[in-house]
Amino acid sequence: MSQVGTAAGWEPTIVAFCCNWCSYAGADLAGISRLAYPASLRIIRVPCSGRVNPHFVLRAFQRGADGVLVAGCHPGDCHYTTGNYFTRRRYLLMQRLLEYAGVNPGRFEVKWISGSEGPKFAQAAREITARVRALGPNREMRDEA
Amino acid sequence: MRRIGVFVCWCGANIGGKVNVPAVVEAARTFPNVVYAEDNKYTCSEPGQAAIRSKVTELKLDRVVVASCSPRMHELTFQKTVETVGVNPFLFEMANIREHCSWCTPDKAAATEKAIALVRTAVAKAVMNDPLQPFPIPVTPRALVIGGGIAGIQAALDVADTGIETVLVERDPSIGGVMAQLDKTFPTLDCSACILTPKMVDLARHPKVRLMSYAEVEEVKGFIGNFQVKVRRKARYVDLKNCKGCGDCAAVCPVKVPSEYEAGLGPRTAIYRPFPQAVPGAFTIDKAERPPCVRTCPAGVNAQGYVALVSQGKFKEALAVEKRQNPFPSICGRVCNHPCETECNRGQVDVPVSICAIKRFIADTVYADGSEEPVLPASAKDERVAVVGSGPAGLACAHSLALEGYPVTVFEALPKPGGMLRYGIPEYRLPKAVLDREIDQVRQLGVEIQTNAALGKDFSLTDLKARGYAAVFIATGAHKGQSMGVPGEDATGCVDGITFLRDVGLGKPMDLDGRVVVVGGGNTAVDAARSALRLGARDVIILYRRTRAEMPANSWEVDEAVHEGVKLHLLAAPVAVTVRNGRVAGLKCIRMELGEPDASGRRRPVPIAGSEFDLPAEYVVTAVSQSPDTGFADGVLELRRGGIIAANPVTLQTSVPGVFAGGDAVKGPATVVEAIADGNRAANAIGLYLRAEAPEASAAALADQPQTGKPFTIPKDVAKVPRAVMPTLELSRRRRNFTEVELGLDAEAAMAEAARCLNCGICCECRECERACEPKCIDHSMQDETETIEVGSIIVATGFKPMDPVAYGEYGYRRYPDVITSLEFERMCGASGPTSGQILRPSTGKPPHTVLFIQCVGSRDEGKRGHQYCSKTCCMYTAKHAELVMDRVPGATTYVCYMDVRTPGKGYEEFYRRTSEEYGARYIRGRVAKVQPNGDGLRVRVEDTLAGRPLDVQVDLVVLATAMEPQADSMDLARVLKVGYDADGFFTEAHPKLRPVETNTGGIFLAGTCQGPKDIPETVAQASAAAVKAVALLSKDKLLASPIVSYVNETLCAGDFFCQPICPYGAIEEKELAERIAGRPVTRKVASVNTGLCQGCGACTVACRSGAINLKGYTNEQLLAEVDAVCLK
Amino acid sequence: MKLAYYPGCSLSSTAREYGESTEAVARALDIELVQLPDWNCCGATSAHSTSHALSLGLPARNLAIAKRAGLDLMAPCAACYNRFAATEHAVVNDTHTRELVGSLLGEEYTGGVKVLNLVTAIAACGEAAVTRRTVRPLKGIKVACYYGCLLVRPQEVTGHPDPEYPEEMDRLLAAAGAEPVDWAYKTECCGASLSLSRTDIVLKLSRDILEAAREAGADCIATACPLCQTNLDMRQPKALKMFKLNYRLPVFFFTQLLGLGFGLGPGELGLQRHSVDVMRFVRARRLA
Amino acid sequence: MRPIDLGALETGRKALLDRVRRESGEDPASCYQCGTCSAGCPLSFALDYQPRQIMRLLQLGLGDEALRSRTIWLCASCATCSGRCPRGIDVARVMDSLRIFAGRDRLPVKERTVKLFNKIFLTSVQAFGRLHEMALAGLFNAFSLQPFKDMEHVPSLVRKGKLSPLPHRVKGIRQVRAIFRRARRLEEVK
Repeated sequence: MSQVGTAAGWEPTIVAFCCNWCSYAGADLAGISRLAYPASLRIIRVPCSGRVNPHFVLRAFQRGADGVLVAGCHPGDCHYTTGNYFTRRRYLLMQRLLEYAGVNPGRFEVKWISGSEGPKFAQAAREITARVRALGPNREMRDEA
Repeated sequence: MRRIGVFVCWCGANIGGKVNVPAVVEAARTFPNVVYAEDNKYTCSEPGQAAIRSKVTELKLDRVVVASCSPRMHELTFQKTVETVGVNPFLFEMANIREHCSWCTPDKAAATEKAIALVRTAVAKAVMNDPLQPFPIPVTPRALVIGGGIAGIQAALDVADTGIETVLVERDPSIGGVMAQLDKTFPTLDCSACILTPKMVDLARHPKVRLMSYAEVEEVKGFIGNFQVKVRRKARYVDLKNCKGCGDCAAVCPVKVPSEYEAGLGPRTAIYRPFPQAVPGAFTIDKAERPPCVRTCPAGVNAQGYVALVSQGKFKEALAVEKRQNPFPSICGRVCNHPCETECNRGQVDVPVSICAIKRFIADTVYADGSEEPVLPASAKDERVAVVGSGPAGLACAHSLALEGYPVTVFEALPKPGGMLRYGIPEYRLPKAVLDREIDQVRQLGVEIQTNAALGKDFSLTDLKARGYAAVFIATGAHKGQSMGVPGEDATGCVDGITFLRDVGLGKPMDLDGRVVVVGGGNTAVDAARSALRLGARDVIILYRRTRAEMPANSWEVDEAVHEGVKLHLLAAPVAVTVRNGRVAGLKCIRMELGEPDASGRRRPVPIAGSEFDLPAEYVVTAVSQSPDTGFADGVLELRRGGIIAANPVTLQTSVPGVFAGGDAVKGPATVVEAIADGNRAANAIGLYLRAEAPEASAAALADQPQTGKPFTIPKDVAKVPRAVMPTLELSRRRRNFTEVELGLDAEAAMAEAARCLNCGICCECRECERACEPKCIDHSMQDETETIEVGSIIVATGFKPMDPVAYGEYGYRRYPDVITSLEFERMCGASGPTSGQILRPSTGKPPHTVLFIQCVGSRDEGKRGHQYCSKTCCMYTAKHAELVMDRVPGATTYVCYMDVRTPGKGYEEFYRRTSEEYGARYIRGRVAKVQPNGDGLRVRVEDTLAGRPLDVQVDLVVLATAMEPQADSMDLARVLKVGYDADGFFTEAHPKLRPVETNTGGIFLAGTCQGPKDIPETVAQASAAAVKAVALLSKDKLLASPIVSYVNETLCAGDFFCQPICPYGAIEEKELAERIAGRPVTRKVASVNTGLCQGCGACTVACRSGAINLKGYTNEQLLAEVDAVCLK
Repeated sequence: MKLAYYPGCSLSSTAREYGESTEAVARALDIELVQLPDWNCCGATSAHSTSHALSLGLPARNLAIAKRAGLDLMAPCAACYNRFAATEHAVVNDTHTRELVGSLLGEEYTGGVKVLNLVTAIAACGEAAVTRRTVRPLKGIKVACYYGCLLVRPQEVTGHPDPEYPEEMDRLLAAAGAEPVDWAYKTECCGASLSLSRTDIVLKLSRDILEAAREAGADCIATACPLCQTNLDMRQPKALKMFKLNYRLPVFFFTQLLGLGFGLGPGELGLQRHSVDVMRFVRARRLA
Repeated sequence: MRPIDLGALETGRKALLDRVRRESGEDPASCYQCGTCSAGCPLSFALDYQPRQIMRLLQLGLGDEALRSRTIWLCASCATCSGRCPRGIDVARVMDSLRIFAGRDRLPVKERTVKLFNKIFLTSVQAFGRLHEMALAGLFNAFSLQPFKDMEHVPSLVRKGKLSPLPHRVKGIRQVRAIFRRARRLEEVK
């Protein structure tokens, strides 16, 4: 398979885990509002950001993802009351774990994006892509295929 | 090997315009397990769905992937499609190549590439999908409606009419909400009460409705079909069932507070019914936390109670309230240091209420006219009690015990009873006749007082026991004057203050000719100085080592002393008494300055070296301190430092069982009211002791009651009123006699002063209502109760509150009486309202000639003071108000300052046209910048933006159309219910167009203004809609719950339960597993998921270290497969 | 309390009495004023009418000096106070401004100086302290407290709880025994810096304010701004004459009234420096 | 009145709106013309355009009229409008920006005395670091061709010790002047 966005050279692959209630809807709204963001960001739907196991993030990096975004409801607005608080707590641990594993923590981010925040979603997508693009391809953890 | 079919949708040009659909189909065919792929113009259309159905059948597909729009749009559609041809809906998967791809990716190649990746991911997940079955859950066929305004009433009636039980919880004492406060309703001008009250009555009488008024929802557990709701039923203090609503109680209630129903324009009583047509019609007592006066009084005397009664002219009732805790109101009304006044909230408005003077007024007045109602003691008891000391502590104790029926004997060392009241406080402050009168009242209860009987001299504690006293209370006071500790103190003419005052009290002849120096700064010093003046002293000086601010004496006493001519010599201390011929000739003193603060927080006086000076004097009175004379303890009673008796601070029991002690003998020199408090406490403790209650029970019974009830906030618009001035004896008439100085308030002054009370406790607990209530349904000891009710569905109808426009300082609300809110105006129009339906200017009580309405106050304001939204009803009700003005005030002119007039409703535009054209209301397009007083009225500054000219409009009344706001605690309720709310605090509906009455939480529906501003027709429509939704749910026997729940692989589960605390629903339970390991039976604990409670968030799966718990539909395996596929390049 | 004291250009010339009374009252209340070393003009309206950068740079230099001194910055002049508060607010809340200020000063200034005006500084001592210090209560003095614009607006900058009806000066003077009147012109504009350039406008606005105070029953006005005081005091005779009015209303700095209550002498408070005589007023009330 | 060709104004409209937004951080386009600013403006009696109308001119693309108005120079920066604006626009700040643009673009100024006052004021500050009030008044009178303006106040001001003949120069004058210099340079770029 060829790389995405070949014309402009290398484009990073970003995996975004979006909770079904807020951030996935926010991404829908970004689309409905026709807000452009880099195509290299792809979304995996999860019921809640609290469902995202650190294992999934590591697996994404192993499989060659250049960046990972976890997006959930705003603190206090979680559809499941408290799920995103766990996400928030895990976020810091995750950053440290990645650093320990030699992955630049700038490749990983947690964002709170509600269902009405289409522009915020697009902005988040653009920001993480730009940051990861600056960091270059993930060579730290990817399995050699 | 799976058999997957992939269907890629063009969605017309929506997808096809950006994504090369054939290329996606082509790619999909190469994915593992895909046996078929095709494209469709519109997959969601009937031909598209037919294609899926036929291919599933034809090719025996076992899984289907559709690549089209968001699953939030059509997942359900396609799940149903595949189900019709025998494929489990959970084997269906969707790739979102529209919202997440074609619509957000400008570049065609990139969009196609992304679409392929998304389809690959969906296929990868589909491979791992398992068939899942929704499982049935039972439904509790009962509905809960929260809020009893028109929305709640309508919804409850609609549900109940279908035969389903309905519980309505309303937090106010009556249902009706804001609609009950309205006069007329637009656009038909129906009388609001006429259309609402029949519905209220219907609701109360409905056999399927249970009305819980004055109750609040505290906690909600469970899930759709099965909620457990904890409701707090607030104490009403009135028995709902037996109250006939006669109103006899309110007629006697002395407390007036602003009525919520009348929007603060009129008063209500503390026991009240919000309005005559209230449902339920029973009364309610409104209690706040204990007011500061009561809280501060050492004896807990109910000051608010007697003050409130005085304000109503009920003096003998006031005296009865007073005497519940204090047998000596006439005495305390003269000599109390009244800490209650220091704490009085009125002090934050202007000056504290003169509580003490009111107290004195009550006692003096009622005693004088002899109208006091006698209090009868309880039936006589056998155990005799001895009280040693007849000061305020001893007598208060004797009084309380006598009321309980105990025979009491009081022993007094001095010739007459009263202790320090008689021998420490001079006649001009406390006439002996006043003292004797209240001591006689104690005697009349059967208390025997033996004078000239001193403990330790005339009898001993053992004697008392021998004489058959079952308990003893020692309250011998602190009668020993302390010396200054300087040379020469024993000279003639030098005496300690206690002795001096006692001699004055005993009436020993004294003629003081010359200068008297009193050393000390306490009340004894001041009393001695003022007495000396009356005994003929030429010159009286108080010598005190600190400054006036530090003098412990009551400041008003010091003021009077100075007024009478006593001189203060501050920052000086005696070094020696100058003695000439064995007689005092003066004091040698030294000047002091204030140094660092000492333990008491007062700055310590430090002598200034070399500053000695002589102060000639004929007499010296030393009033530096006093201590108890407890020689009688004699090793039997345990003493503390300074000779005070050791007693338990709660029970007052000494080291000898059955012997109690209190007052100054235990505390050291303190106040009269503290002594009375100790006497009361001792009486209680002795009663408990004699009834042989367990010590812990006694301690609990005697402990201070915790503060309960809602906090009181001082109203912002209390007018300042000067405090009553106590009339005093002319200065010229105070010489050479001990006539009482303070003359007492008259009835008019006392009642006016009492009316200054803010009623901080709201109900003053005077219990007049109790006496007035014939069916005896008032119970002041009622407590809140909680109850858990089970319901299947909840309708939230908590309504709105009008915004307080005080943030708009330029409009002067609260500062100018003629600026009112539209709800206040509405009450003014009500025929039963505070003005009986007349439109009047609050400042003058006369009708206004010109009225100006300001629209959008707090609405459409993105500054920090208001709300961005339009409140939707104000344009119409303002038009209505303008018409009402012109109907009721002939010739009146009305102005309406607006930004836009919005009339989207049936008959609304017609109504507005009529207001402006037929009635002639003058509409000015402009938002008002400022309202200011001008002459007799108000001047309003506004730009007519159509003419581009600033205008000044002189008007008599300004009405602010204030915004609708969510209830102040709406967000708290949202959290309890787990429903969403917007930035303003309105609850959010599941979909703004298609699911307007549902929330995102199953089984919970919305009705009325809690969801957003709306008028009555819209509110009622939404209420009926919510009712239908609730009925649709409750009429089912069972519900099908989502199969997306967690499950446990019991073999892997280590039983460490990390998953348990993380679950927000408490859905993870412990389960005992019996196994045989190596032939032996073993049990171990594993986690087990209660699928009724599990909502499928999956948080538990991350907490599990062994990977034993997994989420159906989103298993670790499914998600990892997606990750792998999405990363594939 | 120890504060960096920014007198500003007016307090040493046209508003000398404000400077004098400020220092006297501060001494009486145990507020230690340390004059900000080598302060420069805040730029006032002229700067923000001409150049946004200049309107930030001039105040920022003073803020940086105060930060080095480690003190809160107190400016009695309402206009100076407002410029400092606005600059501090912008520096703290906007990274772009922070960079701009850095390049203007040639040194970094990242904010962190608390900016006070004299009313809030004295209010921080507590009304009780004022009452305690009062030896000659201002009994029977009906004062209209005039705050003007710049002590209270804009709210984001000043943090004032009620810019439409401020009351802290009223409370301080009431604590000293005066009777502040309720009136609607507390924060109406006097025309400020148009004083020289469009005197006609200032005369009309001053007249409106004086009339409102008089109608509210005030027998004097208290201000906390040199510009307001000049417009109401120096321009008063002409303003009233132009509108055919012939009374005189003493216009005090609020510190002068506090000082009188504290028993300070007219000289210490600069009472002789007014255009509209105040000495007769003060003597008639036995305050000097 | 001749009708306005809105289309023809579009480019200029956007440019000025953007310039205001950049300079002030405020957006006049969000004004909904309620008139609160104008009604509350203490100077409204002296203005040729009400503040609300200035906003409207900017919205329509007639910003040039706004830049040439008296209003922008007569605004006393009292911020009464800003505090009350229901759209949260700091109107006074917009006026500041318009004044700055008018000055920078050297447009004809109807209220010349106001501009002159500002200029002399800042000249004094640039020279000494502080304002010298006597010089300000003197120079203002000289340049505004009204030499005797306010002269009646001078003797009493001198008597009362309120006017000092000599200016005070701050020690850090170089830094003050650098601020002027850098501000000018930074803003020329815009």
